[in-house]
Amino acid sequence: MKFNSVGQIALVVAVCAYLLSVYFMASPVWMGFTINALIVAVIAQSWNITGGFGGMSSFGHAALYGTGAYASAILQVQYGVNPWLAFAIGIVAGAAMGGFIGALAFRYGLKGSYFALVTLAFAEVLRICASSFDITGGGSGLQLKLEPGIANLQFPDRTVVYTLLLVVVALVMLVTYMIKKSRFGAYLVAVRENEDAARALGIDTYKIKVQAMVISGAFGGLAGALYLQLWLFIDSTVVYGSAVSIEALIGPIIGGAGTVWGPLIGTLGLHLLGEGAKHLLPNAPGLNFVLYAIVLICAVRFLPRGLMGLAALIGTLKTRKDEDHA
Amino acid sequence: MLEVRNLSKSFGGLKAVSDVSLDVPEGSIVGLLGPNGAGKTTCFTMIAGFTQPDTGSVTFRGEDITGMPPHKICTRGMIRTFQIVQPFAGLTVQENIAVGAYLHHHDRREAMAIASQVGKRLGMGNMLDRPASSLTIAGRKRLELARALATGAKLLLLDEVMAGLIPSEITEIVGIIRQIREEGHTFLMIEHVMQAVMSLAETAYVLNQGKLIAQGTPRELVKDASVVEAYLGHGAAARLQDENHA
Amino acid sequence: MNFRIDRRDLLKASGAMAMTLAAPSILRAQGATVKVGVLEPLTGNLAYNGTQSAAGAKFAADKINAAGGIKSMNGAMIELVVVDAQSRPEVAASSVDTLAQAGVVAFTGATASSLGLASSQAAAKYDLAQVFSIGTAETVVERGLPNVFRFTPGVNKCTSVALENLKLLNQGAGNVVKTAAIVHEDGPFGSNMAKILATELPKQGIEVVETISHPTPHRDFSNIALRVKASKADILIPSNYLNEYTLMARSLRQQRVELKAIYSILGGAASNIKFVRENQEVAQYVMDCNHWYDPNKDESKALAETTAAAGLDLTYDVMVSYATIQVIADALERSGSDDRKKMLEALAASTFDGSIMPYGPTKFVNGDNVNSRPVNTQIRGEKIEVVFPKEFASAEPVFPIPAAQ
Amino acid sequence: MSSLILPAVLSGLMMGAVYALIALGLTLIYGVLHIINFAHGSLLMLALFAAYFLHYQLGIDPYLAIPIVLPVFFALGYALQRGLISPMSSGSEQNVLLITLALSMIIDNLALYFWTSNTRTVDIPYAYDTVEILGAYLPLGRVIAFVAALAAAPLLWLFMSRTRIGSAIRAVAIEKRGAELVGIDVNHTYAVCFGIGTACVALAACLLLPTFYVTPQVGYTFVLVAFTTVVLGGMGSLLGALVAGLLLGVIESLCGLFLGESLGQIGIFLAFILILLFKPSGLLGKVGR
Repeated sequence: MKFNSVGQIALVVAVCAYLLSVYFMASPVWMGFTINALIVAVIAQSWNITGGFGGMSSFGHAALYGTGAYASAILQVQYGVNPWLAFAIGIVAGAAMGGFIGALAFRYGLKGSYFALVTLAFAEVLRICASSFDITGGGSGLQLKLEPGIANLQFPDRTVVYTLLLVVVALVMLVTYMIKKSRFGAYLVAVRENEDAARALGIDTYKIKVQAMVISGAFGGLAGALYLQLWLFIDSTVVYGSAVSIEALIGPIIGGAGTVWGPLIGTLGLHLLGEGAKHLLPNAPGLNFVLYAIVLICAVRFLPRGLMGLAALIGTLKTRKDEDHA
Repeated sequence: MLEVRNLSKSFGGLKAVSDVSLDVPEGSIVGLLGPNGAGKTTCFTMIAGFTQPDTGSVTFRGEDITGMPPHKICTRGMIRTFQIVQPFAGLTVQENIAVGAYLHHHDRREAMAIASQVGKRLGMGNMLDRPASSLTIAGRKRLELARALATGAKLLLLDEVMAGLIPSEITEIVGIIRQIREEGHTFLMIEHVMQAVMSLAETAYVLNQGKLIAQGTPRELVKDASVVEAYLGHGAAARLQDENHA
Repeated sequence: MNFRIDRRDLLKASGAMAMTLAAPSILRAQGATVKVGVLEPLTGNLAYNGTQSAAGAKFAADKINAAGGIKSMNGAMIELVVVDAQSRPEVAASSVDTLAQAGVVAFTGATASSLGLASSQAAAKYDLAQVFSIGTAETVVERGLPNVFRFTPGVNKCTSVALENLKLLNQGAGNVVKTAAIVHEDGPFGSNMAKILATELPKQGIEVVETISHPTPHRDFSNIALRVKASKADILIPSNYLNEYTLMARSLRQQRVELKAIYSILGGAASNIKFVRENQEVAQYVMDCNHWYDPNKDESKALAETTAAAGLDLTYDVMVSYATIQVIADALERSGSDDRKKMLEALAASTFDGSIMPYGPTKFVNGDNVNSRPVNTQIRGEKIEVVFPKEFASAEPVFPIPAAQ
Repeated sequence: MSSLILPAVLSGLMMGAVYALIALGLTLIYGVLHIINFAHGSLLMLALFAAYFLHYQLGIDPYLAIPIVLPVFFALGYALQRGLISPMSSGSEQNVLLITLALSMIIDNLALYFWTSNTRTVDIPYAYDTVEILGAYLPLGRVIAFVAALAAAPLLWLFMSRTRIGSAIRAVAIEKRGAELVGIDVNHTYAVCFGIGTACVALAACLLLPTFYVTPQVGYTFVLVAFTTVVLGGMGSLLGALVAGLLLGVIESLCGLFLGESLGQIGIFLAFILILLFKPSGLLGKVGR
């Protein structure tokens, strides 16, 4: 992977060092909250594909996350399907939901805030449906049987869980990197920057956008299915709630949208911030969120291109002496 | 190579383009002239598939492409550029050109190789790694050309490629267009800058208020009274005539 | 301002925090304190119940400490470690890590079943006991986890006791109630309850003429009131949270729905004194089958005073949470140790009957306290009175609602 | 069931009026500043608390509190836009989203911290009064809100089209740079607009309080419906928001009646998705996409 600056390399090294240090800290708290952060990093990367690379900001990524989780849970609980298979189908279901939403929304040329709001509405419709029908467990949600074992995709040892999640996050980032360096990735950025110019250059922008939603959906479904396997319980608010959609977009924007590392860095940073706020204000539930929000506002103000963007300014590797002022 | 027949388009009650027909023979440079708001760009958007014409047909290399979406038209070898050039800001110059090259070369390495080759041909060899957003207007215009060429298109529809450039830059880009034509490309260009068209185009069409009012060689056109009036207003031709005599 | 520096500072601060979290183990060795966790949703949509519960736990710990702490541990003081589950299961689960790291011997929680399910599963890995204050879903005790101790009744027991009591009340009144309408929130409790009622009520000769579920939050109860009115039901059996109950009660009144009784099951409002105060007129004679303390015990009366002195409303959350700390304290007395495994054993063997709840001696079977039971309360004037069962009653039930009203 | 249709339509209209009132401010802010204000629900909550405390501490009736609460919230909105949202967002749409999100987090959690999550209602003498219309009993408070909504939307529209500041706001909405060139203080105008939007939500709060309750989470109860109303009515269209609010109220009420109350809200969101797909400009919107 190629970085533009010393700062970015330092940032990535710091993140990797942190992730490794979790093994040696022997602190269940750090491990626990990093595990949560890693699952969020997957849905964040899902958002990054469409929102970061493709410039289609969604407020409803919970629709993808929840669909992955529910598909997998319904198959396991209601039909006794093998957890591994159900997990895989959860990913496919997320992809299908992404494709469906994308196909509908882009067919009618929805962009910008309209796209954002329509995705939000889709997530809400799904949330209401999930809390209304028997197959989804209605308001009770769905509970997987606690049956630890590789065969059931349930791992009691958290070090194993953590390692597997690291692998999953690495794979998701690898796929993202490959997308970025592919024809598809270039087309996606072209669509983001100037859709008309992209169409003129022979790009079927509708197809590209729907494909991006499918990939994003697969990542989102993966994140949801991971959540299910880890906590064995889902209900409509937990996986289709707007909190998921917000977490999905806030990490990439803070970390650096449209970069491979941004979502992971942003998500980890925000989780550290949340955890730090909780410890700094231990006896004032609610105030920790206030602190979190204030730092968030400052980050938005002073990091226009996210942490990766800030890091890029530090020790730029390639000198741009012949830069024009355009 | 390109035959446009009886193209019409109205927006609301306003006839933007009415009954326009034109031909672009292979290997030629054809100009499409006219004052602001004459309907030139609307013509382009219809020819390139960005908007549907109300009536009329567009035939490219013998195939009817009327109403075909732009990306399919591009695959067949015709491409348009935009008057307001906007490079893909998140990408380098080379990657920008590669977006064009990807059309027929799915592999990144191949596409990048072609991009670099095209870039060098257009004199952008030393800026390939620079972010596209750092280019000057002239650089962006070149980039727009390079991106279009990289798709392998044979017919290029250029929308005001000279607008906003200083004379020395215009001379440069005129040279580049000539060079590209020598390599076997065909051009249909919208121009406002008469001087440029004069030195490039073999034939030109003049649009005014959505209608074709004249066609011919540039030299013939500047003498055409209706053209002059379209550009400079009613009675201008007569006044010019007088001045020339005086 | 530079975010990177902020983040480093935070890391440093958090690292320091982790160290202070580890530090209490030294204190513990001196036998000065024993830590007990309180895992409740203090923020998010369950914040009200969670905050009330946390207050109840605090009152209990204060009381025990004031009385000399845990005697078998040389008078060790109970130190509560309160963590916020943020009304989110995954946060509830990871908060258990915080509790474990802080060195708690057991914890109480977590208001909603979804939170409790997640937290007890996470706690199982630490052999850490969770004494459920509220966790009505039956799945809580159906997973065979050895660290689950549900002190209070679940949905099945609450509903069946409510049905039994209703039967007695109705018989006493000459079976005036023949038809019922059920209005419930569409969450786990309401849905389960409605299912049980639909099969059991007809056995008592009460026909269910209308069943309406609604989401939480719900903004307008006009339609629901109209449907209840159109169904001509004698009795309304609601189960929903305080906010929705408030709106519903008003709509019933506005639409002039006449009922012989309102008999709620784990209703959020009918046992909430604040609701009674603010909605005097519509609250009268509403009955609720809910978690409630034995009002005649001295300790209960003391709790009522303490709660009022703290400026809080005495809700069932305060009571059950208070009681669960009592249960844990009793187990600590018997185990005489802050060892988690010994705690599990002590809780499993608990026969504690000194809590403020109107329960028999505690007996956990598969983690469920078989001797827990809900009681019936009724709103009378500005007070909530216990009317059923007789041995704990502070007032006679009024059923049906007097016509003069 | 059929005898319930008319009352259901009427109570839907009453509820819809509340949606419309809340959406008015949101659509105004969207129409001019082109930002989606995620803190709108929190501001509603804040205004509900303001009206509640005026009643609780000083015994001021929520309706009489309007002349107090409105100016205060106008000032608050003005200050928020001028002092926080505008300088902190550097003009990027994504940033505004995050800022308003963070702002709602701050407001909600401060409210939770200071006022706790207790459910509060106002005890007013007319709480159970109803108005009988076509045989249906409609809560007095809702009828008042309905009438107020019918009056507020056209009044606001008149204000926007007839007054100097209204024209300035519209000018800025249509052509920011042009407005700047003719000497309009864009930042000031934006802040005024945000202030008016916030005052609108305060009005909605005063009219809602007598028939509702207030908790720190109450904003979420309305915020999604308010977004839906804005889009349905056409982003930026005041009269559209009114029509859409009423329509949504009726849709929700009838869906609730026929599909069950749990699925009633689905009607809202399906209407939302359908309108976005087939007429993205909304019922009365002028600008596409």
